[in-house]
Amino acid sequence: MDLSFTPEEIAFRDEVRAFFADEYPADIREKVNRGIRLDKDDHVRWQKILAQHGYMGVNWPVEYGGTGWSPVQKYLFSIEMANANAPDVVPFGVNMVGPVIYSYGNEAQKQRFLPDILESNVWWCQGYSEPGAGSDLASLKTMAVRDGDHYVINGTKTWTTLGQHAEWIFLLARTNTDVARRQEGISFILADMSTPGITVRPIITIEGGHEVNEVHFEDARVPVENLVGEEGRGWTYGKVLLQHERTNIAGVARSKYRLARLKELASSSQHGAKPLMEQATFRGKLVATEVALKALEYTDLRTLAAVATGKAPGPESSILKIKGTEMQQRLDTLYMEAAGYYALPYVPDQFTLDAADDDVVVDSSEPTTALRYFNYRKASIYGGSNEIQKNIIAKHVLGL
Amino acid sequence: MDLSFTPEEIAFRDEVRAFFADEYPADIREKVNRGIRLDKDDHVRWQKILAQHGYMGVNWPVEYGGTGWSPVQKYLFSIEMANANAPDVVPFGVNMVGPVIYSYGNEAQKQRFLPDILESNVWWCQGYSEPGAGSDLASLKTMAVRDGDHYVINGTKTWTTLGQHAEWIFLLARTNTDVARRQEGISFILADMSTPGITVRPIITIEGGHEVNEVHFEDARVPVENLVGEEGRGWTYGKVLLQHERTNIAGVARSKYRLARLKELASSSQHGAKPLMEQATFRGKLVATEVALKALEYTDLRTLAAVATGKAPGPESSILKIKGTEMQQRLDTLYMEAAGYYALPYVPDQFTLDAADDDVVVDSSEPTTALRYFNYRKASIYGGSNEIQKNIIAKHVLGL
Amino acid sequence: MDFSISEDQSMLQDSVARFIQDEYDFDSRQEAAATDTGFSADRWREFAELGWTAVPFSEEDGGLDGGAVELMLLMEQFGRGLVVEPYLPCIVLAGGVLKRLATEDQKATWLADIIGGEKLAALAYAEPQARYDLNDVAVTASADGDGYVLNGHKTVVLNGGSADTLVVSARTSGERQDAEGISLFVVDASSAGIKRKAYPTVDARQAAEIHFEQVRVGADQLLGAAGEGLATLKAVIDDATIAVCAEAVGIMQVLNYKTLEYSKQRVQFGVPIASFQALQHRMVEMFMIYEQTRSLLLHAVMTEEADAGADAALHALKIQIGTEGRKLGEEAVQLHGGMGVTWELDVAHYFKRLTMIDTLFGNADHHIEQYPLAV
Amino acid sequence: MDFSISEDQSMLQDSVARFIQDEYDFDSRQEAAATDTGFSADRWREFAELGWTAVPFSEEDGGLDGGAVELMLLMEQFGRGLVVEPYLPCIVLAGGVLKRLATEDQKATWLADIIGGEKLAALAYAEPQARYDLNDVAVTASADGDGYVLNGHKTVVLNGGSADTLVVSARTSGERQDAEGISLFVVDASSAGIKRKAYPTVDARQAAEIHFEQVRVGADQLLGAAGEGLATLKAVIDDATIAVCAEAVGIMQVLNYKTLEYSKQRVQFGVPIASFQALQHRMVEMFMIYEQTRSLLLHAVMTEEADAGADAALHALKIQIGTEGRKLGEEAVQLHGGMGVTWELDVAHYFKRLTMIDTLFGNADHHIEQYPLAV
Repeated sequence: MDLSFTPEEIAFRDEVRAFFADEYPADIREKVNRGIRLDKDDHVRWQKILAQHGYMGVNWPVEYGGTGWSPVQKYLFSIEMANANAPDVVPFGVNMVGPVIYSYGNEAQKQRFLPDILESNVWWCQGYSEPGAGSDLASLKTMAVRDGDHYVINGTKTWTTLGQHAEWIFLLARTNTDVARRQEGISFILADMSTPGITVRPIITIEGGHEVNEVHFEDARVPVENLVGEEGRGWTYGKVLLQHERTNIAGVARSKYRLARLKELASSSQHGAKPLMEQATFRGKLVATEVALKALEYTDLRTLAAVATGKAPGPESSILKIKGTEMQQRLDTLYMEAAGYYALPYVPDQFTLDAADDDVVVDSSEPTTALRYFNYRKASIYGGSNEIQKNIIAKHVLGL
Repeated sequence: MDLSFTPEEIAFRDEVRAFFADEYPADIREKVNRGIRLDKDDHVRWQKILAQHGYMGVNWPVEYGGTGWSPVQKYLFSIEMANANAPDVVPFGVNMVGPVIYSYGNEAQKQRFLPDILESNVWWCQGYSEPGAGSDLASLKTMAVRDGDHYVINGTKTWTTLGQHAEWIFLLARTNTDVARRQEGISFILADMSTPGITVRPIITIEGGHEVNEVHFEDARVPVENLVGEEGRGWTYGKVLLQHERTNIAGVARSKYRLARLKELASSSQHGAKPLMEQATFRGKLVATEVALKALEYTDLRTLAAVATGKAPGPESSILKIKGTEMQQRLDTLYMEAAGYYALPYVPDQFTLDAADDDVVVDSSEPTTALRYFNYRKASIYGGSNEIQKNIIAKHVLGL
Repeated sequence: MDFSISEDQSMLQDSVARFIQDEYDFDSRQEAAATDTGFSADRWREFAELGWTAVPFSEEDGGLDGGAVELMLLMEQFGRGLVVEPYLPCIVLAGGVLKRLATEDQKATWLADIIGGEKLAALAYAEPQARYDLNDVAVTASADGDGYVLNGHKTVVLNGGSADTLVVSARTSGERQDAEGISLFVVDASSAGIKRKAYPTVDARQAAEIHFEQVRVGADQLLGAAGEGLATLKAVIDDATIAVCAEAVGIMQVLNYKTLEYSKQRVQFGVPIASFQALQHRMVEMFMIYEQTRSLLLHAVMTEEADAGADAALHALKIQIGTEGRKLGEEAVQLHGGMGVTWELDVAHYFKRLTMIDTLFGNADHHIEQYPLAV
Repeated sequence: MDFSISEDQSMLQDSVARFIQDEYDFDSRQEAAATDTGFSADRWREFAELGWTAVPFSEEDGGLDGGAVELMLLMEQFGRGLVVEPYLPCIVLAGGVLKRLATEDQKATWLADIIGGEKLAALAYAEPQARYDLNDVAVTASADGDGYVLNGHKTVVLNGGSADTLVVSARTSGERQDAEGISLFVVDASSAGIKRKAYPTVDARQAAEIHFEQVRVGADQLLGAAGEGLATLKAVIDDATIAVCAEAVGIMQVLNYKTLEYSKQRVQFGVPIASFQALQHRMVEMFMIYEQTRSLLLHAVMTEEADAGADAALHALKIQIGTEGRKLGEEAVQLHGGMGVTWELDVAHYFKRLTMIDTLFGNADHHIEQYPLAV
């Protein structure tokens, strides 16, 4: 057992650290620091910089342009990225549909789609969930009916994150209803968002933001060549994709960064008679949170180590989803408590980089505290709710 | 809405307070204060004093010798009793079988049994649970087969508290197996413990004490006249009894007394650099506990008030069982934390009143802290486990 | 020991409950909240006509002589309706100071219109550096001739933008955190030197930053004795604490009800999610939290009414709202799944208000630190 | 970053695990615990023969050069077997002081027999007034000729009754709570003036109250430099903390396993209780607690091995055991129902030991207060 990193790993970390110091654009950094929502161009510009340095396909095999990094390298990269407060890569292309295409797609699909994904030339979105289906993914109703060399798609997908920006969508649709199990007869299909019959309707979330959407398909005709793999095997591919979605699901690096920043805030806070850090109740919660985060970090590292020795991350990784999102929400709550009544003002107008000084009505160091708290209640719901994760552990790990 | 008590209620409280000050025997008080287990004679002597003053049949109707007190009087009595640290009445006679007998027994049974119960001339025990049945009471297997003017009883009862002292037992036994529902065909029978075929085997509990027992019936012949009410209706009577068992289930008075004593202990503790009361983590838990206890107290009082206006305490009283036992266990835990390493010594020899000074190896103010903590893990299990109580609330209150 | 309410109290409760149920639907609430002022002036007039704005004032002042019980009954229903009209800032906070300290003349000038619903008011007491310490006052009121001059910055003033009348705490003597030397003034919000920036809050109310720059007030605008305002401020904040806690209890009841109903109709894996035992037990926990919280509310109200040293009772109640209440809200959202985090669903808005109530008048941490643990 | 163990470490782990599984059955454990000394002398000899008593000592001292990893592997298995033999007090505590401070001569006199299993030892450091403050030492060692005289009371000395050799902390200078002035001595337990009252503990170990009355010790019984014992004491208690936490993790694993198995065979209302979703989710919580705790254990051991300032890591681990570990134990008992609170069932005894580990070397509260929250 050994806590230390190899000299090669340390060299890698230094290289990555230098990259973030030098290449992460100041204007984007400023937006992220101030809780201003990034627009599409910000994301694309930043991802193209990552791609130029070969930092995009973190989980991809080298043959498709991936980094080929070890788990430790990925971990170190995530820490440096969090410490730079750089935005996460939008996952739908590179972390979701990409792996499905290089694993199950045909040669033509690989050549057509993969380079544009790595280079962020095409914005992808996800068509998985359906209204009313919730965590019961297999209940999906969207139909793709073969008509000559097209599928005619009808149905509605929901919770489609950043779908308003997307040029392409990958979706699960039912191509066969005459099946023994609901998981059968589902296919994995790629669709150009400009296809007639595809429309996007915004869903406004609890905090007032537009991040997710409903995507409607009304007789949308998609070429059969956009089917990935075999017809009817979409459920299997989708599960693989879900595993990739869970990459870095623990969010340890971000949470470490946020905890450190919270401690700074609590130490320097001008509110009240003494800094929050010296108030026993808050301090006790900080300690408990730091202990839980250390436990999560080492559970994550143990999983990484198991992956490094060739063991696939089993259903145990559901722990990382549960504890990772609990940690995010715990931090959100502590930020709320630190903000006190400064969590109250709702001043979206000041969330633009070029807002006049006069728009900044409340000079709070964490102006989006409450918005984040409310928005991230979703963390324990999406990606398979934490209840579903517990069912998975109960069944597949504990044998109940 | 009014927080205050009437002058009559205050006069009553003063009278009760004087009673405990004057009549509660010093030697028993000393035992209780030092956590020494009371023997049978202690209980009987104390209960006879209560009976002399008319304080025994707290829940009984006046016509059978009960107090006829209002809910507020019962509440005040319980507070004074707790503040005197006087032992609870052993419930099996007066709180359990007594109400069943005066509600469903015949005249002969009333005359034969009730006076001895009120005067503590006969020690009763309970034959309800069976090995392996747990919270599933209706699965009981003990048989009472009619043979002339006797029932021949075979089976085993368990968790029979203080059964080692008992002269009589009340039990549920199956008198008919040819029934549609498992709850049918069960009868409520009284048996003299000296009946041939009845044997008692001790069960030692987690902390090493002998409080509960298994009671075996092997062809034990009990006269038919000992059947209470109608044959086959025992389940109904048993449910009534369980409701009486739940009288004062919240245990608010005891918990208030224990919390006050814990605060004294934490304020005066000689351990460490400063009293425990001034240590932030412990102090925070004390505050949270006091808040929860206040909530429990007022929930209990609201239930009392509803009873006073003629509303039967519904399944909502399951809250009192759950929160009451959680509170007891929470206090047990805080006492453990206050004791620190002084919770470790296991010195049963010093738990006798006449122990030589030399036997008292550790001079702790709470020598039985750990024993109580371990023993009272049972509180959330017995009397219908807290899980069963939640099922009851879910079904009967929330309509789930 | 009596938990029942009087016939008059029962009538008040029924009238508010009926109004909320029949007329205060969620859609029009959302419409009102989306306006510039964040509430409906028509509704406010109705509140006044129904006598609700008069509830906590004495009969001599033209009020209905309501106490903590009436305030609780009213606010519990306002919680159930998620009412956005500024009852708390106008009636409980600003009105609470005026009814305690104003002279007959001052009442005639400043309070009567508030009770009548013609004018709106706000209490400007919080300051950027003060967090929840009422004694931490940096805004100054310097003696100037026979009046005073106010200078400084009040922050997150509830209803500060719409208010016609401001009640302001300011220091006439002493150091920033001294208990002595805090005075209360009443001023016209349109006075020269007052700069206001109003904004909505995340729970669909409104607040404002208010800057005082050489604002002249007359001696007749001083409320009560100079330098002795803290006790009154504390008493008013205590009332307001009961008010928002009662509102929170009303919200909790709605969240429980809606969660139960949702769980019965929401089907997953072929069955209503209400049939999953793990969720059942969690809804039981929510129910128990609600009942325990309501008990603490009644306890605090009864203690306040009995004038029996309500500090511990109020702390306990506010701690409960900020800890267990928050948990209840989070569970309600979690059990609603994805729908629970959409703007469209009322549950999200109940949850937001419940959560933000913790930030008002001292959050749970603050009250834990203040809790008197006398043996 | 390497979580794997070496081949030697793996062999040690296997040998202990095999012994525990094949030979250390619960019934004979209970028998040993019920004897006067509270453990089996035969077993202890076996431990020595198998080399386990030599693990944490250097090769020069006749040991096996084991570090924190080896200690963890050993104690985790001892936890799984609920081993009552006095490895912690004798080897980790008393041995831990001797290996650090004893001279070659002192080691020959006092340590060799301990490593060989011929003699038993204990560390007498806790005092009635001290709670968990290691610097709080009232027992005195007054200079007397070329030696010292010990006076005072040591409390809850683990294995204090059976020990042949006592390592004692005593104050040679300074005030009761001073960090300086604490010295460590090694004495024969049968020395004149030592009065011991041994008793069992609630978790089936043994401890003693030890009174020192004018106990004369020679200068050659002073360990290390006079007055500078606190750092060593702290280092030893750190080792012991890792040891009991590893033991706790072993216990937690067993409790989880037994609870799962019980839930699968225990039938209520016609079905195994394992099928109740509410209980499933609780067992998932228990599993997650175990995994999280094991992660903190590995973290603490690796930090200790890397000599990388292990304070925060140790505090975190002990906090976790005392809070989440306690919860896991309570849940294990609750899910076993009535059986869980009987003496007959091993689960009760695992639970007791797990719970009492919180009281050793600072409970969770203590470590929360001590936790370094540097930004």
